[in-house]
Amino acid sequence: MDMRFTPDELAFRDKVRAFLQADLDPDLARKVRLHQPLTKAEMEGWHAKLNAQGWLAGNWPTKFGGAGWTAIQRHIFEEESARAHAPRVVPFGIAMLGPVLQKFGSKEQQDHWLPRILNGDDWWCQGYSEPGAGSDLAGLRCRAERQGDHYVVNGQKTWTTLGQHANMIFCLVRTSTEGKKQEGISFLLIDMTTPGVTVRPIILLDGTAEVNEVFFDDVKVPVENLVGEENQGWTYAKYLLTHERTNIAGVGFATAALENLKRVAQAQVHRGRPLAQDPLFAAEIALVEIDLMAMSTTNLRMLSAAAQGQAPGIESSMLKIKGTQIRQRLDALTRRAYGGWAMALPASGNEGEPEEADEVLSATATWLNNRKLSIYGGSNEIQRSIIAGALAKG
Amino acid sequence: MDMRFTPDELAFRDKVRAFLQADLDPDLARKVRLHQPLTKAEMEGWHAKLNAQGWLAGNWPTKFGGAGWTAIQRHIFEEESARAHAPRVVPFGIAMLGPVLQKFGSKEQQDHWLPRILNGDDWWCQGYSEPGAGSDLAGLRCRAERQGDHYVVNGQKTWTTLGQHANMIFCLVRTSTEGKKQEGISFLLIDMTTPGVTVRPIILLDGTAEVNEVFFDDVKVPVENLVGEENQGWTYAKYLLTHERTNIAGVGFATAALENLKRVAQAQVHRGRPLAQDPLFAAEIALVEIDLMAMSTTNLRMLSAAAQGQAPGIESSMLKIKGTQIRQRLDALTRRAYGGWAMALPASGNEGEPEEADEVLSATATWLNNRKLSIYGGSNEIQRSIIAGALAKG
Amino acid sequence: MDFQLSDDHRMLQDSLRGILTRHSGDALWPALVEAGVPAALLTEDEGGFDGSGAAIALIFEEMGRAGVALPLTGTMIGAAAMAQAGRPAEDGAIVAFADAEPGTRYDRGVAIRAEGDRLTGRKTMIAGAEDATAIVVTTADALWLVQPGAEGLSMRGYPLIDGQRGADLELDATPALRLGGLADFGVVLSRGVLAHAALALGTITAAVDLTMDYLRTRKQFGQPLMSFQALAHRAADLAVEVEQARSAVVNLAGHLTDDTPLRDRHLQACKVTVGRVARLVAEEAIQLHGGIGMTEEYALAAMVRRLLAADAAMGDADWHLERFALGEPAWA
Amino acid sequence: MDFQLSDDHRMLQDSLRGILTRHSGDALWPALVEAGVPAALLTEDEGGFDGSGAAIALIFEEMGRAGVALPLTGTMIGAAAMAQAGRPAEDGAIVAFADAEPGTRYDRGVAIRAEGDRLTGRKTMIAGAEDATAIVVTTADALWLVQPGAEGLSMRGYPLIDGQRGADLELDATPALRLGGLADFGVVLSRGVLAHAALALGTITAAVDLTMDYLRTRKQFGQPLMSFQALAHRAADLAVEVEQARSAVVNLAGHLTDDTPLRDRHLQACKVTVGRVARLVAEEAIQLHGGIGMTEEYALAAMVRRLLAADAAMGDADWHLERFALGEPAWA
Repeated sequence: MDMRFTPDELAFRDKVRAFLQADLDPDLARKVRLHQPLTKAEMEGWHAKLNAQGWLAGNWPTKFGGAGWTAIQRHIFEEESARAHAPRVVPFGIAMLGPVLQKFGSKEQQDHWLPRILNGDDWWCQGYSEPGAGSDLAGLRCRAERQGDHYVVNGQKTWTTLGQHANMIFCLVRTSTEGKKQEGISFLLIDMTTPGVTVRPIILLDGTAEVNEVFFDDVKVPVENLVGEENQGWTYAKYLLTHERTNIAGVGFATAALENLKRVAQAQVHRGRPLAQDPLFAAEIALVEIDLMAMSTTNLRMLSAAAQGQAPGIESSMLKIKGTQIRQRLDALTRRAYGGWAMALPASGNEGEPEEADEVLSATATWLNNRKLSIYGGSNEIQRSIIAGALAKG
Repeated sequence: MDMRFTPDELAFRDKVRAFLQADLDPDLARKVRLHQPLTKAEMEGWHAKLNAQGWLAGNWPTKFGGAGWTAIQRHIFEEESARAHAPRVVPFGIAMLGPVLQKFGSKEQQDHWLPRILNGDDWWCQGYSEPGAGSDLAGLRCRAERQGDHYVVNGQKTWTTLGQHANMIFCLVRTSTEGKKQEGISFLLIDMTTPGVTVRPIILLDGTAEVNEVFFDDVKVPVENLVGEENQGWTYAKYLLTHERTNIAGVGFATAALENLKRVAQAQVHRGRPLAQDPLFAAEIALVEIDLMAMSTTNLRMLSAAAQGQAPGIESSMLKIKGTQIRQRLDALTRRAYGGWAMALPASGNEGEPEEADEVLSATATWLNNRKLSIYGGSNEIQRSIIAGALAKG
Repeated sequence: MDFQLSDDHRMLQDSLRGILTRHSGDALWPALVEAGVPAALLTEDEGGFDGSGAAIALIFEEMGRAGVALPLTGTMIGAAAMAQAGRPAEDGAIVAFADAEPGTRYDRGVAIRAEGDRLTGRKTMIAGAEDATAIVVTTADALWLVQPGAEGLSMRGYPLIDGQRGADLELDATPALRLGGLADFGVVLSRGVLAHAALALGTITAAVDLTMDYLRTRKQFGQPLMSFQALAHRAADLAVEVEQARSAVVNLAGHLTDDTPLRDRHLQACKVTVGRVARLVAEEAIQLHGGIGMTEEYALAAMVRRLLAADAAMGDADWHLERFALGEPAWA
Repeated sequence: MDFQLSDDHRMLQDSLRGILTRHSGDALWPALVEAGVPAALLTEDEGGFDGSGAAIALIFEEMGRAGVALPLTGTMIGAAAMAQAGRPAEDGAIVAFADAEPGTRYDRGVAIRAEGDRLTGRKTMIAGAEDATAIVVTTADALWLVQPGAEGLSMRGYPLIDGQRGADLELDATPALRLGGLADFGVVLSRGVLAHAALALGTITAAVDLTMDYLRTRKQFGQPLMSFQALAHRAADLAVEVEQARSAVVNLAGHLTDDTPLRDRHLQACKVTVGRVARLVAEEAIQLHGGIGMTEEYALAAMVRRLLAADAAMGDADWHLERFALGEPAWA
């Protein structure tokens, strides 16, 4: 047993740190730290910098233009990026679609779409969830009918994150209603500029517009945009969900949030001293910090086991639950550290925001926005059911 | 709205206090405070004192020899008794069987059994649970076959509290296997001195022997010991369970436990001061005290609504959950207040007990023993399901 | 012991529910004033006709349930404090209560100080300040009256999370009238706490009702959500906690005019219980709803923000827990 | 980064499991001594051959899983402390570690004090004291060596909740040898904490395995308990927490010889995490079992008591949380 990084891993970490130090704009980092929505240009700019470095797709094999990193390297990159408040790599093309195309796509699809993802030619979004389906993903009803050399798509997707910036969407659509509900699903790539596609933003309770509804009204999609085989989409979807779950613990994000919380607790005054010295508040911080210390190692243990070739099981579900619990507790403590001072939202800033608005008010906005963590990507209830299912088998 | 007791209620409280002051032996109260098992004679002695006062059966109408108290009076009596560390009235005859006989028993049964309960001629115990049935009470299998002027009982009961002292047991037995499982149950009174009855103690994890298994092997029970009608026992059982749930919140017990906890925290040393002054431990005590302050009023609100004739609904389930949570938290805090000093049990006392054994060691024993609170009398999971069932109806 | 509403209070509740059903937006405040609701918040001595804990609890619970966003709490505290100090506000006036400060959770006197009869410093998140005809300001140990147009006073308004308009105040040697010491206004300030707690209780009730309704009607995997036992048991736990919050409000209402420390202990216990239940309900209501619970257009969003605001008003659960645990008074 | 067992440690684990399967009761201790297990707990300098965090964690986790009740922790701490002080214990000796005191949770020096080279006062709940050939005693700031037959020393034995024999010590100007200051023995004492934490982890694992087995096989209302979603989700939460406890033990094992404050922080975090998970498992394992989980004849009873003991050994979760939060060292 050895808790230390290898010399190679340490050298890699230093390289990542040097890159972040040199290439990450402090103003951009500040926006990330305060959970302010980034513009499309800011996200694209960061992707371009990473791509120039060959680091945009850490999870892709080198033959597809990826960095081909080990799980530990990806972990180091993600943790360092989060701690430096670098923008998160938008996951839809890189982390989700890429692996699916690499595994199940045709040679033509790979040659066409993968370079465009790296170059930023396309902005992808995800068409999985539907209104009324909730956690029952396979119950989807958006349908695609084959008509000659194209499919005609009708229906609706929802919770489409950053769909307002996207020109392409990968969708799960129903191509058959026979058999089990999982068996009639196909995986389609749809150009969002096609007539009949409508995007409507959903405003969230923190005032941001990061998710959308996407409507399809007789949208024609060429058959060559079908990935893999018709009615086999559920297999690809599950594969994608597995890949979505790297970095599911969010150790880096939690570490950054903990540092921010400590900074706030140091600055806030309580009984004439820093709040950080209040025994009760200090104990609350300590409890979540201690939980994070353990989860960070749980995460590394699981990455290490995966690197040794052990089959992944319920680990990602465990990390999802614990990781989101920790982040939500950190968000709650930061909000509580500001107390009565954090009773407005950044969205109100355009009409006479209070002093220090962006620092203080990000606390409540972040708390509100991050309630999503335990809902999306398979709610924590779904994750518990997955774990329990494995436990039931013994 | 008025939070105060009426003058009549205050006078009643004073009378109860005066009685407890005069008639409760301090040594007995100390045993109760430390959760030490009482002897049969101690319990019978306390019953006799209450009976002499006419207070043994607060819940019985006066025409049956009860005190005929209001819900508020019963609450006052129970709270004052608990705070004075008086023994609890053994519930099986008074709180459980009595109301069933009064409602469903024949005139002969009432005339015969009720006075004997008050006088202490019989010690009753309860034959409800069976091994393998758990929370599924209606799934019971202990069967009674009618043979002429008697039933022949075969089967087993378990978790029979204080059954080792009892000469009589009231049992739910299966008299029919037709129809729904609830429909073939009868309510029988069985003399435990009948041949074929065997009692085996179950030692609990705190070392005490307060519950038992009771075995029936061709036990002959006269038909006149059937309460109500054959196969209607489930109705009587449910009625009994409702009555068992008065004082279900256990406010008095919790108040006594809180006072004990504060005493311990005041005596224990931490950083050269009383542990009670440690901010973290003080906050833990405060949290449960605050919860108790609210529950005490929840309890009174529900008693008051019942007194106004509002039909009882899910209130007793709510009080069961919150009441046991509070008591178990208090037990845990008391154990934690003693810390490394509470690592032995009173049961070990007979061979060289550590100093102050009965004070200190009762903490861990009480914690262990009171884990039962959230299991018996309908586990907290069953209570949640009852509440959820009501919520589902809206 | 009696937890029933009196006949007067039942009539008040009925009339209030009627007003809240019929009026909204800008029309609501005049309707409430016309119906005499502000007067029910003040004692006869203060120029009202009730001011009992029961009346305050009843009125603000209804406001919370209906989602009303009006500076009624500040007006009640401010008007009562002014009346107690012999300077009653005019009928129907809006009074702002400037309590929160930047740089601290809920401590007073961190960002503001008094020198003689002038105040210098900052106050923040003050509901109704822009419309107020008088502002009551807290410092470390006193209450002060400041006129909106006073010298050295500047104001910047913005929306608060509870749906009201708020403002930051900047005071630069602003003339102020000292109404008295904080502790002298213990009962008045405690009524303010009760108002916020009852407001929270109403919001809690509304959010839990909405959630239960959703669990009953929304289906997943072909079954109503309430038929999933893990969710059903969490719903049951919520129901238990709602009763605790209600009892905590009853306790403070019932002990509002008792002497300290009894009143203070019930006040702190009330804020702790209601604040913690409010947080729990905010989190669980969103989680049990799933994605829809995150959206602005669904009614829960505004309730969740009001729950956060109600916990925070005049000291949150953390702040009052510490004081309760240390045996400290509420107003000192 | 590597979390796998080394080949040596895998062999040690195999041999240990063999011994624990074949031997029990009085035969176990000699078998462990013969297999050299105590030596694996000490470094070469201390007369052993390993003493690494990994070895200690491995050995005590197995002991915990098997439910072994032997004074191995005290012997390890005592022997290592004596070796460090240049007074090695003989091979196979039992050393008692007298740490807990009456009248306090875990503070040291409350009930005992040193005057010159004599100790006066009390220690309590000392595992193995009756059989020990040497006793290592803590005071407020130091470690002392006391001989079992020393002047002024009296002892009264009784069973502990973890299944061992314990004793109270009464010292009346009892001669003692000062081994050194507490902080000088930071690594040795931290190994003791690691041992208790690993013991807890083994017990946690055993209790959770037993519970999962019960949920899978026991039926109620005709269905396995695990098919009731509310129970299944709680089982899932337990599984998550068990991984956290394991990671906390790994963290302390991996940082055992690091400098303070890094070692101390991992020590405190380990005690907090493992202690809290131990409590949760004790409560949930009983509750998920129902009545059978309360009975002495079922295997869970002994596990639950060992979980309480493991949390309490050398400071429980509460005690270490406070020190972590205040940034205090582990040994001072």
